[in-house]
Amino acid sequence: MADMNMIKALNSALEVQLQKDKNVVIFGEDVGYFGGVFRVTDGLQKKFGEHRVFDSPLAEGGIAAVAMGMGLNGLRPVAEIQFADYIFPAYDQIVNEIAKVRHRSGGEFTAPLTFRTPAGGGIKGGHHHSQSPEAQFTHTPGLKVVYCSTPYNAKGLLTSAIECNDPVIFFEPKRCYRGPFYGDPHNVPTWSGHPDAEVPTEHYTVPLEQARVVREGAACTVIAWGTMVHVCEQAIKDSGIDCELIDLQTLVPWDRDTVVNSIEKTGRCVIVHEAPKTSGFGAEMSASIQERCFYHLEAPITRVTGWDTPFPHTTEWDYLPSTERIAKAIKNTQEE
Amino acid sequence: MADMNMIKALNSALEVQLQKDKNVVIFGEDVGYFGGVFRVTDGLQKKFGEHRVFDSPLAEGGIAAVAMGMGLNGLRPVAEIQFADYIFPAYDQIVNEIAKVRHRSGGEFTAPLTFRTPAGGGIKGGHHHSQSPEAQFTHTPGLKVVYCSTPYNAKGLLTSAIECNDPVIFFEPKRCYRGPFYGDPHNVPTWSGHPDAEVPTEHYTVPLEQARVVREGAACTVIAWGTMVHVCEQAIKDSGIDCELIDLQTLVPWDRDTVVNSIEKTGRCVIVHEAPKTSGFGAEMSASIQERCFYHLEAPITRVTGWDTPFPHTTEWDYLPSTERIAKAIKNTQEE
Amino acid sequence: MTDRTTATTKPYTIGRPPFRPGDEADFGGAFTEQPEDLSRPDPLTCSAQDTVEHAVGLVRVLNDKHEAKGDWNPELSSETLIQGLEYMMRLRIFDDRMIKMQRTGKLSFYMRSFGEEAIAIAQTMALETQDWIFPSYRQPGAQFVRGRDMVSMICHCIGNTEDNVKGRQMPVHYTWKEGRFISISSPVGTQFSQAVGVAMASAYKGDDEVCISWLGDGTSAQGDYHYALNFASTFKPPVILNVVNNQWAISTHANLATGGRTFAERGLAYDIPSIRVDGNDFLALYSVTKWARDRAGAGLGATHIEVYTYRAGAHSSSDDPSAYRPSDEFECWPGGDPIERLKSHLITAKLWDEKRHTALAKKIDDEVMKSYKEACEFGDLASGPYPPASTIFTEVYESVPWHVQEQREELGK
Amino acid sequence: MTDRTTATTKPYTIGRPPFRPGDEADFGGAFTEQPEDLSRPDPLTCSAQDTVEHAVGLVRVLNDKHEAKGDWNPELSSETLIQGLEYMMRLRIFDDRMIKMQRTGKLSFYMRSFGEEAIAIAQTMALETQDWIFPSYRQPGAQFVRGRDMVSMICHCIGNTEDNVKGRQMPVHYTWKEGRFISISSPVGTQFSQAVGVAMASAYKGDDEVCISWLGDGTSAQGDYHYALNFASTFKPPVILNVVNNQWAISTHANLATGGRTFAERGLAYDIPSIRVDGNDFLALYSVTKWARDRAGAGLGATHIEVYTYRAGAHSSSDDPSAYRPSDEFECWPGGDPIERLKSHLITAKLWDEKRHTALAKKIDDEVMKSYKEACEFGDLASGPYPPASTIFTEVYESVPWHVQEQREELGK
Ligand SMILES: Cc1ncc(C[n+]2csc(CCOP(=O)(O)OP(=O)(O)O)c2C)c(N)n1
Ligand SMILES: Cc1ncc(C[n+]2csc(CCOP(=O)(O)OP(=O)(O)O)c2C)c(N)n1
Ligand SMILES: [Mg+2]
Ligand SMILES: [Mg+2]
Repeated sequence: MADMNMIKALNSALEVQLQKDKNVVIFGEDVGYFGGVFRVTDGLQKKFGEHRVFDSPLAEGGIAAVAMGMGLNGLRPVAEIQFADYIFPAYDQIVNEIAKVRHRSGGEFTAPLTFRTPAGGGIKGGHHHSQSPEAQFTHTPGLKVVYCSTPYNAKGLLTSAIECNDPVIFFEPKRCYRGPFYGDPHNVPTWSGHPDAEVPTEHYTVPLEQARVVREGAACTVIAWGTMVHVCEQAIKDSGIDCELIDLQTLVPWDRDTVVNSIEKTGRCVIVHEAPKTSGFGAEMSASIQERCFYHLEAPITRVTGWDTPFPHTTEWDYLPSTERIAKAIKNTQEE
Repeated sequence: MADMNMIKALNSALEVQLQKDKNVVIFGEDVGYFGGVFRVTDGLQKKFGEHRVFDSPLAEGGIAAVAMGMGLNGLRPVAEIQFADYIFPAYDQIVNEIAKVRHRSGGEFTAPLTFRTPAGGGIKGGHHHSQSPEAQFTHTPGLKVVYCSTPYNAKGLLTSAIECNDPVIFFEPKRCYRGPFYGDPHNVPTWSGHPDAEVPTEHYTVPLEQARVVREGAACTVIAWGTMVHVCEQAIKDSGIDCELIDLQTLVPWDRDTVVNSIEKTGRCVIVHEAPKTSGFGAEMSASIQERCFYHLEAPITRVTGWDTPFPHTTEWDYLPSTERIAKAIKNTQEE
Repeated sequence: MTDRTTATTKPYTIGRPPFRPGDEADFGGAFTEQPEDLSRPDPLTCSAQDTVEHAVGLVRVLNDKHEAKGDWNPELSSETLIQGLEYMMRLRIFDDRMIKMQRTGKLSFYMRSFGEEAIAIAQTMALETQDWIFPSYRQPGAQFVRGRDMVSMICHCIGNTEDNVKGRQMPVHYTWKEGRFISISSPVGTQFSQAVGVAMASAYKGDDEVCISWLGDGTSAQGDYHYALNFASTFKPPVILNVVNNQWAISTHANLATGGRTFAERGLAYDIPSIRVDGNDFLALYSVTKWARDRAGAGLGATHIEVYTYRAGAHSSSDDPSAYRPSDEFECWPGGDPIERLKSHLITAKLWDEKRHTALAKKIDDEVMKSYKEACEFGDLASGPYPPASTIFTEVYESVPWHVQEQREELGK
Repeated sequence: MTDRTTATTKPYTIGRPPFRPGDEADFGGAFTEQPEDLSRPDPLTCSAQDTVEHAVGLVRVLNDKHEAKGDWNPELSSETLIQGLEYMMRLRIFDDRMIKMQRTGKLSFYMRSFGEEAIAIAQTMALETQDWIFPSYRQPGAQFVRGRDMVSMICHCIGNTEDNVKGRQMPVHYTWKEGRFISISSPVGTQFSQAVGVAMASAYKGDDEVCISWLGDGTSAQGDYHYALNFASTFKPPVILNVVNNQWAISTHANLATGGRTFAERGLAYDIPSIRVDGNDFLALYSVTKWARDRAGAGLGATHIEVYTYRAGAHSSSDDPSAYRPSDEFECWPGGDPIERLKSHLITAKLWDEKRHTALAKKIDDEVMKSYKEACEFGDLASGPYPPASTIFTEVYESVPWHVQEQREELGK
């Protein structure tokens, strides 16, 4: 057990996998010698050699295609996309090829691979270093979609993702790499001392398809993932309302039982994500919950999300769901 | 006024635009000399010349980029993506570039362009000639998303799309090019004689952001777009229930007032689309309606959609929402 | 070499084909390139720069008198040659049968390899059995070389209960793991860059495996083409990357796919030895591919090959080329017919005769017919039975997740 | 030419940089290429094949004695040369000021053009004012040439109320329509293929306009690079496509971006005349660009240029290159400093002296400081004021749709 920030935890997950399975290879832009622009692969090339951890040319479409080819031929590649905003040149390979190859080949060929990618806002990244494009992958059958939020679940989920025989798109909330974010940009805690920063150095998993109940509560269910989990924690405190907070962790397939049981208990639900509202994954959660829990709902399911605009630079705190907006939405569910 | 199938109607819209605005240019794979694999641009190169209607190399990413560049420099390109399944190599250019350029440049540069693309199933196209990827564009602010369903609205909506100063992704239900589809593959009517095949030869528009009430009803609101509009029409007949059928036509921005008024009247809603359920545009509609009409809802909003699997070949009639599944969903809303 | 003389040039160029319907298709007679023109460099020492002439010229072995000549003559045994002829004839007869059946509705769609039969067949014969085949839709012929049962191929095409891809993909989208024939996908070009990953994995594992892939002249405009060449350029894995220049991409001519002289030449600037080969010359194809295999197997990385041929038939069963090119263009094109050319070579060399040819054709035709009938016993597209609807839900993931299971139950089939 | 000798080769190649931290950076002295080596072909008759030597060689004008020599000498007036020097000095001083301010939090981020100042400046000076500039993040210098007010540039970088892109993009993502300087976007390479469309539109409208664009050595691996060259190859619009080979893409060396000899060479197979130019030689850059402009303006289509230079500074304010390359590599690299080289040339030609240089530097520094202070009056990132939050919702579409309006009201700002 060690005190790790999310970067160290992810690095530890990769190291354990490299040790455990010789078919694991890691590549991406700047991940080799340099260890990644966010340092997630730091030291791994030195430890495991140039052919297991290496830099790739600057072409996300090529990275995805090569990863698929490696997967078809028995490897288990873990490719980094430097920012989630830059995953789109690989979108065709991911949604038309990687996602469908098991099915289209009658199960004869599969591509067990993981794309890791830092996502989300809060680092003054503007339009193209802040997006959180998880919803754009949840619509494609064949892909699993994971979004970690703490050092502990980062390592456990990444381990499950790499060991999974399906392709996984793994989002890392870059705002939380070095510390949780509670919605206040002027208060920048590190992970040090946080209970979720206690991370085993050895192998362990956090299963995919399993949500995490961050706190139990009876008055309202709040569902979030990534950075927003921490913002919601704070917002719940601020609201003074007895909320149940669910960190979804895996978006596809999401944890039906945990979510449905919670809503049946609370009768109220607020869903929070950074991405634009329209067709964000909050829409799917809202629609699904409504279909399954209609007769338990005491108030409209509310979404608190990024706006339907590009992600801004200077005004990003007005874009990201704030504790105020979330607390207000929680309170509104109680008034009905 | 003439009797036109959807192909002719689209062709007529393009012809009128080419005549009206010398900044309109049309290009894409096989659209020039040959007139398009679905014949939508038939005859236009001959009439307007090789530099206004031309073939492009086989690269959707290049087509999108070049269209954007033309748009930046004052043209109004209308590019064809041969099948909607093949729009993904252009996804980065569309969602990261075209969608954001007006905003990112403080309004100094814009890309007024239209991508036309045949979408949807029912032609035994399997995984990659059947997809209906509208939802994957609705999540990106800056894009307008349109889905026509009849010759009349095809021409009117395409005209609006081309004249619009925002980029528009324009989906054409290829199953309905030559006739409406009522869910029975053994019954293949043409458009001939259909009231919506009465199309003015001259210029007219069907405004974006305006849904079409296909039939009025009081018991349940059925919302659909593209081919599913016709399947729903049949399903409603079969169900014997007094449904209001709304053809959404424009998905972003959708027609709030028409939808909300209808739900407030009926208290029940079924949403139908071909694309997979998870994170389909039905999720957004359901979530939005629930948020706006919670206290009017008498039964859960139901989605009848394609399954969360790749689109199949031989078994496509088990994949596409059938009249039976839709009628059953409608009936279920009445039982609550 | 491409002929851009017919392009319009104002205000920008639009590449045109040399001939349109109504034109007389005149290619100026036979190829000027002859088998003796080009040397065969040592595969183990050859650099990209050593192949400049090969990238702009045309490697041929069969001359216009049907003799095998020059440095590139692979000196194949008569058994191998006759075997190659047999595979090509089989593919053509198979294709013809399928297209007939498509017209009756037993298949939804079909794509022939007509005129291009030599390509996948000669090239696969030049490889080792452990090598990976990563085809586009116009290389199904490789399966014959690897011994795939025709019944199984037909079952796929007619989408019946024995289709190994379970009716999920359109006809011709074969998958055959046993033959190391990787699943065909409709989006063009994607396999090309994936093939580089397959080859990197082989190298990584230390296996003596090479991966071969193909894409079309039209498709070479895709980003995946550049990814493939560039990753192959930097990592140098054992891969053979072929551009099949059959001069047409549906209705558009190769003059629209590039403004350059040849496709092969593109590889040079990536430091990949690059060769342009007569795609209707079985011997030249075999020889060049073997050369590339030798390089790859020795750890020297990729070879880029332009296979110069002509798409003799329609693009697919949905296409009618008379709308955009002269119907007799194929006959006027100097490259000839790959089957006729190998047959003539064998006859010239006194290894074959018309009688044996006719008998072989008959035998194959019977086998195809028999396989077809056998396949139809498991159903066909027109009348079923089909793979059960439950196959929609399986193998989307390794195991069926709850939401897909719920949907399967909703369908109730 | 790239040096691949340091690449590992088993089981596949991994391209390495020539030197890593701790190594002695030894490039073997001065460039071997000299100004007299390469002729200047007639731009109006030159074919791609006529530029083979130019694509693998290096066009230089300034020799090691700071004299302007050879066919490519553009024979510029002293006013033009001093003007160019002034722009370059301005850019460097501006960059230095901004990086200082970034460290104090007045900007969130910054990217310098350090060592590459000649590129956008010389190239833009060689164009006509109606030509379109479609830059990546390392060509902001073009704005000086077109006369953009520094206050306006700084307002963008510090994201204040006068930022013409309204705080929406990160610093250095300039937009300036008046100067025909098209909006910079972060995803690398996308502008390259778009530039071809801009040029096609100019040609379509019959306007005498050329579009110039740039991307980096690393970025040349993107699909957009291939789209740009290939669409330029087939349509031949008036476009100038530059690969800025500054040898580094963040931490990876150009040896990983290509296995080929030069980037310029890539253009040849697209039938695009291609030239490799000394990117720290103001005169050579000017000359080659003017040549390309002449071709484009005459309707002869694209020119592909590799600008060979060195990224002297960190990739960005977030980067520390000492982690991956010797800190003194820049000084050892034979290309020198573009400002020093032009200055030395002017001094050698007796058109300039140290005193005037120092005075000019001081003058510019004062102007930059003054502009900076003036800009800060409209706010800065550290302390605001910022563009109002309402700017989040405007210009997403031409007019604000109802759902965006609802959200704006929800935010209530
Ligand atoms: C990404 C993508 N875009 C478009 C298509 C439609 N399409 C199928 S084949 C084809 C032409 C391919 O031409 P070429 O690459 O020359 O191959 P050939 O058919 O001649 O063998 C097109 C446009 C597709 N399948 N995939
Ligand atoms: C599509 C995309 N992928 C990744 C990045 C992150 N990134 C920004 S600059 C850069 C390196 C670019 O190197 P090069 O093209 O050589 O340009 P240079 O910085 O040297 O001018 C990378 C990887 C990006 N901005 N866009
Ligand atoms: Mg072709
Ligand atoms: Mg660089």
